Amino acid sequence: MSITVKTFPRLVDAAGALAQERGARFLAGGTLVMRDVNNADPEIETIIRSTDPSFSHIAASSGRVELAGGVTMAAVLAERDLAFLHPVARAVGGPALREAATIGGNLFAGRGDFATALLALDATVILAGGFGQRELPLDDFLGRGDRGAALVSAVAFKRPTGEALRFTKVTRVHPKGLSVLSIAAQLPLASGRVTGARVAYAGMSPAPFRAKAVERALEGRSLDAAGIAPALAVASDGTSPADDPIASAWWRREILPVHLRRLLLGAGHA
Amino acid sequence: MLEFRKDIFADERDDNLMEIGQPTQRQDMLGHVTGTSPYYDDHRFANLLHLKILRSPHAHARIRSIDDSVAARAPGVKRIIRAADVPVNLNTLLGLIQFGKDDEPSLATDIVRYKGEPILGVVATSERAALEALALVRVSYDPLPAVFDVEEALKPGAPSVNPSYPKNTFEYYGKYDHQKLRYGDADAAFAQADVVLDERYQMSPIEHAPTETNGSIAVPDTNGRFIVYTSTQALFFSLDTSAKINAMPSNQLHFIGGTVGGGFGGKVDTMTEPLSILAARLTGAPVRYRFSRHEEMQFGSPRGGERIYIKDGVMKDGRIIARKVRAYFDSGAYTRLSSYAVVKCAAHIPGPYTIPNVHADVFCVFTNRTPATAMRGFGVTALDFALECQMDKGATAIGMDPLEYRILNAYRDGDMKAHRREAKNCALIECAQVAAEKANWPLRDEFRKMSSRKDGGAAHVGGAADRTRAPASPAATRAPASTPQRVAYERPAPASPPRTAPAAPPPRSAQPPPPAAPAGSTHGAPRFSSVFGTRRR
Amino acid sequence: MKTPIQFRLNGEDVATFADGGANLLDVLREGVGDLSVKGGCWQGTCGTCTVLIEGVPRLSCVTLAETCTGRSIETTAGLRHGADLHPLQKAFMERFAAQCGYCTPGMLMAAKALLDRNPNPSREDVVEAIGGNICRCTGYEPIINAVLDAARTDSRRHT
Amino acid sequence: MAKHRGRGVATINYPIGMNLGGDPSQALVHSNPTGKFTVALSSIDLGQGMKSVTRQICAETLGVPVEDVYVDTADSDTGPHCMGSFASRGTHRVGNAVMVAAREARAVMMEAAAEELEVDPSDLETDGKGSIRVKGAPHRSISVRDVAIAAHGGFGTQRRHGHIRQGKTIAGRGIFLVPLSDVDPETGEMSPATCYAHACLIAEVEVDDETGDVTVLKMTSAYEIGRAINPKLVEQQLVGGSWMGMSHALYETPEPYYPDTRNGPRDFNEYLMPGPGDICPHDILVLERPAPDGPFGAKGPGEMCANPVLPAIANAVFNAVGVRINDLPITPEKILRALKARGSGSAPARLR
Repeated sequence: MSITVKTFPRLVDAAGALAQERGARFLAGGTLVMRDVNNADPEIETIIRSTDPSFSHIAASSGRVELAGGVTMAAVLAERDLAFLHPVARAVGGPALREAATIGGNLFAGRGDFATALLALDATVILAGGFGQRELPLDDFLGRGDRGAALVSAVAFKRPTGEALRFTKVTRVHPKGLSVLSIAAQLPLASGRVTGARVAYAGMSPAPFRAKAVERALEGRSLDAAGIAPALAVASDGTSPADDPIASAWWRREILPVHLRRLLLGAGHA
Repeated sequence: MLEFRKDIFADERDDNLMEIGQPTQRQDMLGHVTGTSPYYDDHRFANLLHLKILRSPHAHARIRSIDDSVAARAPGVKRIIRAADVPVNLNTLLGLIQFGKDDEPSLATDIVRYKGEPILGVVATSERAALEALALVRVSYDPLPAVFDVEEALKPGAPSVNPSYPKNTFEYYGKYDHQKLRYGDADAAFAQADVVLDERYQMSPIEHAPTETNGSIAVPDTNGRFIVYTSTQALFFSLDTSAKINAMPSNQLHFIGGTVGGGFGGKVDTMTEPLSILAARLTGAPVRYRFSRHEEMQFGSPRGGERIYIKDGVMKDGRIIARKVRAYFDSGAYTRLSSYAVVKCAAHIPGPYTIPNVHADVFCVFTNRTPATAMRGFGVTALDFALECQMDKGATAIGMDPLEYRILNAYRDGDMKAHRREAKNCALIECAQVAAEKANWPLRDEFRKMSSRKDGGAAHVGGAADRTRAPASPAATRAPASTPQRVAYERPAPASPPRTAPAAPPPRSAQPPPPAAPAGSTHGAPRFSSVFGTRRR
Repeated sequence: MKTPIQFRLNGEDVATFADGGANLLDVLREGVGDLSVKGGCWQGTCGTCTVLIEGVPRLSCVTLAETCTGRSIETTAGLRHGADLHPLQKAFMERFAAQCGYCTPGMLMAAKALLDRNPNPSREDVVEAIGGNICRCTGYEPIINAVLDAARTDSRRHT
Repeated sequence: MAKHRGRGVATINYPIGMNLGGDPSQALVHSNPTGKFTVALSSIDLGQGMKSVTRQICAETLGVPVEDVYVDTADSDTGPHCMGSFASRGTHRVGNAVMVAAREARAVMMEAAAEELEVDPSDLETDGKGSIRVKGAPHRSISVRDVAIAAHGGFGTQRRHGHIRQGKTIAGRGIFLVPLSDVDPETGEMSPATCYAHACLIAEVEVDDETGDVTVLKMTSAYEIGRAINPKLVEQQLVGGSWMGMSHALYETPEPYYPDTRNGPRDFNEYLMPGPGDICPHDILVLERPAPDGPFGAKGPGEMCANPVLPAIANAVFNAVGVRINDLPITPEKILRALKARGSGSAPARLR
């Protein structure tokens, strides 16, 4: 009837318990789990959490950025070295929510705006398990159906150089609204030409994913109307948007290329 | 930015008052900013129990069986409340004013008629315990065909939603399936109209979304009475409804409320009090029944959807000579207050305009959705949306400025309304003039001079002026090509005189055009001279 | 099984027992009896239950209560010092920035979190700070103006 | 990408009080032993300011400072009957009931004062500051406090005259009722309301023709509300109400695919309403044409202030991009569908 809360000093032990216990959910910031707990979700019998200091660690000074799963959006906003991610973190909820919402949690949110940016950064997920850590590319992780039992220990990625990360979130309500869709893009330029573009969407499929057709179409192109035309032509490839309470699949499909164009032409910085 | 135009209608007011008109601080403001205003849930009781409700997952279904045996033994559960426990399990809100038949159970008996309809309650030591027990109740249903569209619901063979009203429409005067409004002869007038506009409008349902959800706490008192702390918007409506459903003398109930976290109409329906009182009676303990946000959003009554068809007959000179309205209120599965809104809507047709031929049919329709209720502007908001979009289309159709088109047709003191009462205390024209001036919306001189007052305000301000719809003096008339010369603004008598003779709109042709306005009259033209750059006094 | 929970509430040490998994909002209201905190959704979507934990705004309804053990929590009940209202409370009154008053405590705490960090906010800063708080009555304008007023009087007081 | 501006207008009126009348409200007013008054109601303050409006009406009618009046609502044991807070009936119906009750209480208060001052009640007037004085002879006055003490046979007062205590109850009862009107089933002939509030609202919007997004840039309005009992409370209603109107026009619905019931919102993320970043400047003008049967001419601005916003915005959208959206809410999707259906052929309507 009442829920059991188990707190572990070491994240690895929390991961172990999470893997074994049925009806267990891992609580980081609480914004997702506590809502279900308040609603007496019968799936939740045990809350597992960890006080491991490493779980809120930010390593951002070097070329390789590593953000622990328990890092909050507020912590990202407080870190000068992560300025390129500030527009993304600010797009998540209101100030109070950002003090709780974590990077790990965002990978499980249906419309992970932050996860979308991480995809565009080609991030790797580091999963904590009972038997130590496992690394895998973020888009593989997000592509998986069964993310439930996983515990995201950290995400890591190469700091973007030159061209900043581009991000746009489409929402009906300002400043804090649920995202209809969001687009993140990393567009490294070599003598004015895109090389190794990374473009990701949220809100266009069950989980955030990389728009690989767009990435390919941008390769070697310049970021002007003519240069991006092929990319816009394939903007919707692989998308499977749904009707939901805030927007229809039709509208999402219609406006995706518009916002992608504005982002690529530099009009869409968040 | 708010500013008063005390100069307008000043002659009708005595502004020599002490407290009235003062920006006095709200009596409740200190409580609000210190978090000490006592809302219903700000009362604490030892051993408070919590009521949670099992709701139908189907829009329309027969309940085959309910098994709550496991739930009844679940930890923390004090009592299961079933339909059979409700002393009077059929009610309609407006029964208190003898309007409509009892048609809604507090807990569904054999059939559920909308998704979210209450079926059974669990009273437990915590909300969590109650929710966990609800998850253990087993109900089997035979789904029934459902109808969700108001016009589909009126077609022959449509599923019947509400057994008290088998034809899916509320009954008016025991003889009609809708409310009528008949004035003049609209159909005859359409034949004479230069332009006829036939349009369809749809108002969406609206959730009141008060930040405090509906709720109440019923507390057994020392003397056999019950004290009920409630979020209701209508204290005695809720008290008398609760007394009826619980078959109790009303003086056994002591309702305390009055400080409410927003309502907007969504707290008129007495949705929690009858069952929290029943639960307190059955357990002998204080019981709270509080809507979750999800319940408030989806299962608390919304403003109902309204579909409205409007047909206008318009003359090239801007006069609207006929308006026909057909409107459908989506009442959901039960009546609640939509039946009343329908009459209010009919009374509001054709809007704040004098139209000699008006014809309306307004229906209260039952569908398999959450019952609708009152909301801010009840019966009028949707109609105003439809009417004012229609006015814009009318103006566009004849190439007239939309605001001048409204002023031209606006009702004035002494005009006859479609529900056969004389218009009094009108001020639509003045609102239009003042707003236009502020927004720099150009109005031609004659429209700036018009007035809502019978004699154009002349009697009130000494200076007569051309503020009626009598012909403007040739000099004053500088109508652009887009607007045909107003030969006469007077209204034609209805094509066929209405039943009650005095109700016929006064033929304007009988009125001689008043003399032109002298400069310096304090009401009318000079006030709007700022449009020409002169500063307003 | 009940869990003991201790924290500082508006400068005073408080302790209570709560059900496992209890949220901070319910513990503040039912456990400790601080009724200045209001609940609007228990979903983390309306901001009505906003409190300050260690000076930062948090949604108490989605905060696991036991994670607050040993921490310092501020609510509207602690805003005024004796008879003196906090500049935000005064400004909300002067601007008539409350109607039903139910969202007001959460608005005040969201605004306090802003002013404590940024005594001279722009209108945009204020809009951002209350962005997670729903008000159904006022249309927000008077609330925004009240927070800006409070900032002015507050900074005047400090300088 | 092109953004188009447009203006739209709406003019509306609104009936005050329950349609057809038949909606009584009652009030009780009494003084405590030292001349402070309590208004007992069962009416509800759900934010609209019922407590404050009736308090000012009571003070004005009694002729005492507003600080000396407290409104106690809503308790079914002490407050007399009220239909409730809806249909814009609060200020008009409850306000009238409070006026009637306050007049009765004032009459007793003036009698008691007259007895103390040994004059005829008709020779007395209140100064609105807590005293009652002889007309034309302000030096001959007595405080409401002393009147109450004398009337109630209060304790330990200094008496200028050796009168026995009066034993009066300074109290009043009030009821206001607009008689119920019948409706003619055939013609709809009826008396729906006794007075009407009025409004005109002009909205200016910007529409993005590639996404359908609408930004409301400005609102200008004029509201005629009879008598403004309290300008600050009127402003609260008009500012908050126009926000709600904008919300109804562009955002809100618990059934986004109505009449299909799919995808109903469950929380404040999914139920869309404009946030503090979506509001716009609003110039409001207030006109006061007193209602013959309103308390001090007051009508009621609470409900109607939202109504003109919906059509004004719809008309502004048409003015901006030339498409009519006849279904609420006017979502960007509906505008985009209409723009695509129309094609690039016809040009947007003229900018006003």
